[in-house]
Amino acid sequence: MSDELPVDRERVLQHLTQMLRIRVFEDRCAEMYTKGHIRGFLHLYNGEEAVAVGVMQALSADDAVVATYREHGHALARGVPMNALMAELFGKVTGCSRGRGGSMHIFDKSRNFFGGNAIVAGGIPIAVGLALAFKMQKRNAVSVCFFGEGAAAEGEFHEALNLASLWKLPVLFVCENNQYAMGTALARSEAETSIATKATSYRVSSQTIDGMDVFAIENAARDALTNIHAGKGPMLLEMLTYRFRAHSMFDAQLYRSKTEVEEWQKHGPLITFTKRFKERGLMTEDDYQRIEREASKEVDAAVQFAEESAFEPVNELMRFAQAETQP
Amino acid sequence: MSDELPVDRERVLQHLTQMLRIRVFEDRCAEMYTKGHIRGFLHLYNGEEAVAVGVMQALSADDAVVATYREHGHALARGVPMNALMAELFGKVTGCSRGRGGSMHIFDKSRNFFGGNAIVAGGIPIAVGLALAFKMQKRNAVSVCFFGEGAAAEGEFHEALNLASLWKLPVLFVCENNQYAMGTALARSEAETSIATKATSYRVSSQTIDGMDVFAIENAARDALTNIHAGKGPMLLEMLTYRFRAHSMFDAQLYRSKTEVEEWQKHGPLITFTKRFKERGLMTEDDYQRIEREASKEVDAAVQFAEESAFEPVNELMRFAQAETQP
Amino acid sequence: MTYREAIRDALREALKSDARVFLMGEDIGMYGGSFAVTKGLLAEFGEERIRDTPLSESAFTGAGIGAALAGMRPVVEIMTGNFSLLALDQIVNNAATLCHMSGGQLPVPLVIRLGTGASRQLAAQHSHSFEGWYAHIPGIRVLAPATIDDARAMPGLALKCSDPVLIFEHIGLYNMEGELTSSWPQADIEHAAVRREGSDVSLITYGASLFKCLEAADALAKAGVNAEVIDLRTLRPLDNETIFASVRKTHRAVIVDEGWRSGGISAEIAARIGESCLYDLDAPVVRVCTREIPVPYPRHLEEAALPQVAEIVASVQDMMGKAA
Amino acid sequence: MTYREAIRDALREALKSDARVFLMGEDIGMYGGSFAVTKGLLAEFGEERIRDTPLSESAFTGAGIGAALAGMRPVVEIMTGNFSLLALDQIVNNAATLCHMSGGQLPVPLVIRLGTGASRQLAAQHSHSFEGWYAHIPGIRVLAPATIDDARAMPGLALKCSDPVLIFEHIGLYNMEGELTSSWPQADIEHAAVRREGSDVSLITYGASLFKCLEAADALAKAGVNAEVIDLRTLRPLDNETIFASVRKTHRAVIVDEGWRSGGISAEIAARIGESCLYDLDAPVVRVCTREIPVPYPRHLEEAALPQVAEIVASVQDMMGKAA
Ligand SMILES: Cc1ncc(C[n+]2csc(CCOP(=O)(O)OP(=O)(O)O)c2C)c(N)n1
Ligand SMILES: Cc1ncc(C[n+]2csc(CCOP(=O)(O)OP(=O)(O)O)c2C)c(N)n1
Ligand SMILES: [Mg+2]
Ligand SMILES: [Mg+2]
Repeated sequence: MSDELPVDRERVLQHLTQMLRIRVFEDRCAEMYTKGHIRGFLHLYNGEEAVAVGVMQALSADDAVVATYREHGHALARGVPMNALMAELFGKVTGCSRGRGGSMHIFDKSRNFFGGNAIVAGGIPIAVGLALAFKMQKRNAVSVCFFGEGAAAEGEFHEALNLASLWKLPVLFVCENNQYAMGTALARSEAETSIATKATSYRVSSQTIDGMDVFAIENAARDALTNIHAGKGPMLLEMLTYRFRAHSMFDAQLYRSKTEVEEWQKHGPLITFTKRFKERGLMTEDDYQRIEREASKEVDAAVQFAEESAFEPVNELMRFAQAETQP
Repeated sequence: MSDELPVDRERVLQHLTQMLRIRVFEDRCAEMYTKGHIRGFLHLYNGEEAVAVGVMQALSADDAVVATYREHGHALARGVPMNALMAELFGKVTGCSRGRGGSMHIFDKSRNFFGGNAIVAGGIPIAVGLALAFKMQKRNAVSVCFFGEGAAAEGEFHEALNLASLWKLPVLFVCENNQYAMGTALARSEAETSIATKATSYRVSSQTIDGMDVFAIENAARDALTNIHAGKGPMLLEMLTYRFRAHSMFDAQLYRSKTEVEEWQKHGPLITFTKRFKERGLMTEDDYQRIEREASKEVDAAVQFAEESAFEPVNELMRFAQAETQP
Repeated sequence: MTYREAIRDALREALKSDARVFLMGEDIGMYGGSFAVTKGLLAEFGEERIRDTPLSESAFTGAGIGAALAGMRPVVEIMTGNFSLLALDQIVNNAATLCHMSGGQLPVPLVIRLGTGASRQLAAQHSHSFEGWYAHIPGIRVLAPATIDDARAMPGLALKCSDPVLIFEHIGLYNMEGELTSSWPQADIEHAAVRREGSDVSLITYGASLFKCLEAADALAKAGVNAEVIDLRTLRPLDNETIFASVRKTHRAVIVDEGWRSGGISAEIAARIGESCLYDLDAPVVRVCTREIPVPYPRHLEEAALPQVAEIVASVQDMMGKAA
Repeated sequence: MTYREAIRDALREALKSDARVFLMGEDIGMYGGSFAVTKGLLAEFGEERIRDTPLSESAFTGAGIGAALAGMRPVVEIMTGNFSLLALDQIVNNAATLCHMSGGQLPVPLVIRLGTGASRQLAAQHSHSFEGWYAHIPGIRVLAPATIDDARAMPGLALKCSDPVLIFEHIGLYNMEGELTSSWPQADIEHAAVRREGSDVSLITYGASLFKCLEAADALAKAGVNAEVIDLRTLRPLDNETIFASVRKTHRAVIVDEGWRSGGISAEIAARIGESCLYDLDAPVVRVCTREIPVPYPRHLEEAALPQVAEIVASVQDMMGKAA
């Protein structure tokens, strides 16, 4: 635990800000979906904010991030501008992928944010390849790969973890175990329900973390990164968390009870955080209100930016069908 | 160990016969390859005979077998007639797949022998599906799936083992760990080199067995089948064995030393078996000679049969492009 | 009845009438199906026959092959065509080869249902139309129901077949409402259907594009051009006779396909027309296909990428102008 | 020099001249490559740059994509086309889409080398020709070297490209001996090559079938028919101009492809000729392709399944007889 930073007021407000930005952003996305500004599949991150925020706090700008179709939170925590993100969801040319990707395909090369992948587990081998390059280039960077517990059933998870471990590559695997893959509870899809345990098949060291506790997550990520930087090979962190909203906007949630959802919500990352740090005197209700207001304003501005932005001209449809630059 | 049968002279000779038939058959295949009667890829089973023989002894006719491209031994031990097998390698219409499959694609539906699969790990999901059918049909049958240790790196291994365990299907997974996948030593392809350990990721119980000891193999298989029949779900047996010959007929074996091969050969399934049971007075050198002669004669006959058989007429090339019968 | 309900009814009938039939796929049970096709079937038939699977496309498709070999009649659902690429080894290397290479011993009566196509802004990893691509593979059959009748009939017909059958259901059609006609029980999977008779040009299509072609034909009729519209229904094997008969009558063909143009099913149809009807043609065959890019997310670009009615109409008009 | 050596030399040169280049694949190092292409490179360049991988086609192909995104120039070897189906998700859903769907941010300069084709009696899971099938996918390039020059030039040219490039090496050509001509450094991956000039018919082909076509052209010459032979070299994008120019000159086209006919690259070529050269044709385009079955093991059936010289000659003669 040598890498833990002290928990002071500054860091408490910083983490709260990051989590609240995501929460408010996601809620607004749902609204924008209902209004028809956002279309396609929309997967929200409510309830899981602590994971992206905690992990990103531990990274440096050189590290690479690979995420899934449920990646708005990761993009925001990584520093992708909210305007570009919202514009992307609106399908506007000012979006971070020129509006071509939408919610499931957020890319920002300048921030080493490599998506946004809508094939479950499809990003894991890519993250391994980024790490391979970093190692060969003797860069001191790590590749961080987020995926759901459902992805652990895919063959690509298995192949990629073995490869990363065999070659001792600098990858931090972060499994966001939110208990469900769409409507399938973990116990209905995995004979062994501990993803951390599966890591032993690849001699990847692993840890199970309370995915609602942002500082625990940050500390675990810092420790893991220290080991990875020391050349000990990849590591897997399993974050126990919960998705508060539906899987996507088409989901009647027949597979879980309201009570279950409410029970988890009581232990949500924002509620527990606020309670704890108010008690410890590191933040006040006023702080919360102010930060939430600021987040709201930022989201307002992002919506306005997205609304006012132009669509990519149709005559650019075929652009980037091939790369425009030579390697 | 309640399922062990007594080791008596009858069973000693029976196992010896099965193993020798395979050994002699494989050696003759190499010869026939050199002569140009067999073409394509030819993967021989020398050194691993105890695995197929031991496991098959434990099976009943209703059980299904799925193997790999290195499956002559399995076919013989399963009771596929040697004539049909050799004819298949010669590409003759009297072959068990009408000559269409060759060495890597031995099929005999009447014996529930489902191949012969030349995609590494490709047969594993099929074996799981056979077991699923058996379970749904409430048949008391088991599906037995052979694959190499190299196959354990493939995603299909991972997905299939989880599925079998999750649904508690009657599958016996038999990993033939002969230390190499083509030229790749296990430690150069797996971060965790115990395949048995990997089974824990799927809550599949597993055991590591001396793959040179045919009775140990048979006993382990019998025990496993008892558990599987009792509805305890699939099981994995890892057989530690060694391939005495090259991977296929195109292999200079640059990846291993002669000494290593010779060391393993000293502990080969036939040598150790003969030594042990001669010592225990259950067989004699005469027995060995006689059985080997008989095997040779059987192989002679099979070669003759194959040579004399006709090729499938070219005008039947398109037959079975679609199934001829309705389901 | 919707297209979705028609498929569900067909599955229900198969489950009721044949104990060997079962369904397997991701979220087909508790969730009700990612496109709600299988909704309610879990309650009706139970977990043994409506099997939610883990996210393991290759394993459960392969398991479908194995179960089929052992006498069951599995219906595997793969949510969308893009995900089926994860199971392609099982489909192409095993399902499609086993019957022929075993010398006829091992037919694989497996049915795979897949969502296909764009129109819902699902972007580059959920919108592609691979049915024409699959139609390249010997040993499988490829169906593409466009109408309520075909949605109702095809699952049952596929289950009557001993070969692996892939049914591509266009995700833009699931909500389509319509009446089941009395002739649906006579549907087959051997023949294409002439959905509109005409004499001036043959619009050859399938799936959701059928409705764009019918709309284009209406528009063309107003301009005095009488278009025949062919719904291929089955992409492998193709029904040459219906295609050729139409082209021999109209002397002009426009193929409309939501797949990409190069090497798509549109190419095969054009090639066959060229081989068999060259001297019947009054103009080169025209193909209206999806632009050769991953389908983008925003509505305006998705629409621009896909074949549209205006483009079909313009192609025909252009062609009529050029008539020999 | 053999075709195999030509590729090896190209790889060696790339490894020497560009520190970003590395090789990755099953048994390319210690074993020396399943078809011995990479033999000796491990000793020369070491384990860091000649990487033996586990049997994990999807993961190491995906890792190639990731490494390419981070500035490396990976050359991934997949032993044969059939196995590449296990990596198809990575190739089609990721490598082929990332550049376009990221709005140009993420080109994927990845080279994938694959063995392809029949001729060595490897049967139904090792013999198929998927290069034409891959050519359907936007976002990738597909190369098929047939000559020593192209084998020598194409890996380097592929590495100069920012798009994913698949190089299909015909396993029947690896042992082919020949001289490297002085013009190999001028090779490009934009153009098809006229390998033999002729005036009566265009034989359009690529890969190992090139040599069958040249042999057929020799036989035809003796019978007084002057065949032009086009080696496509690149299957995506196709070089329309060279094809059309030839057909406009000869007025007849025979496409010879070791892939299956329906929906193969042969269909695309025929369709394009029909679209652009309809009025130049004196006869319908003919396709000589592999029979639509999994390629069987025994020599006589493998031969019967594949395009052969006699069939090419007969097709041309038949066509000349029917000439308009
Ligand atoms: C290969 C593939 N199969 C299926 C899907 C459809 N799908 C999208 S998200 C999802 C659930 C994934 O669950 P998990 O990995 O736990 O992530 P979560 O959504 O819970 O964050 C499924 C089945 C897909 N996108 N890709
Ligand atoms: C998917 C796939 N990749 C690669 C190959 C080529 N190949 C054939 S056998 C083999 C080695 C397999 O090793 P293992 O599973 O240990 O079985 P063994 O040959 O040792 O019995 C390889 C790489 C293949 N047939 N299929
Ligand atoms: Mg989940
Ligand atoms: Mg092995």
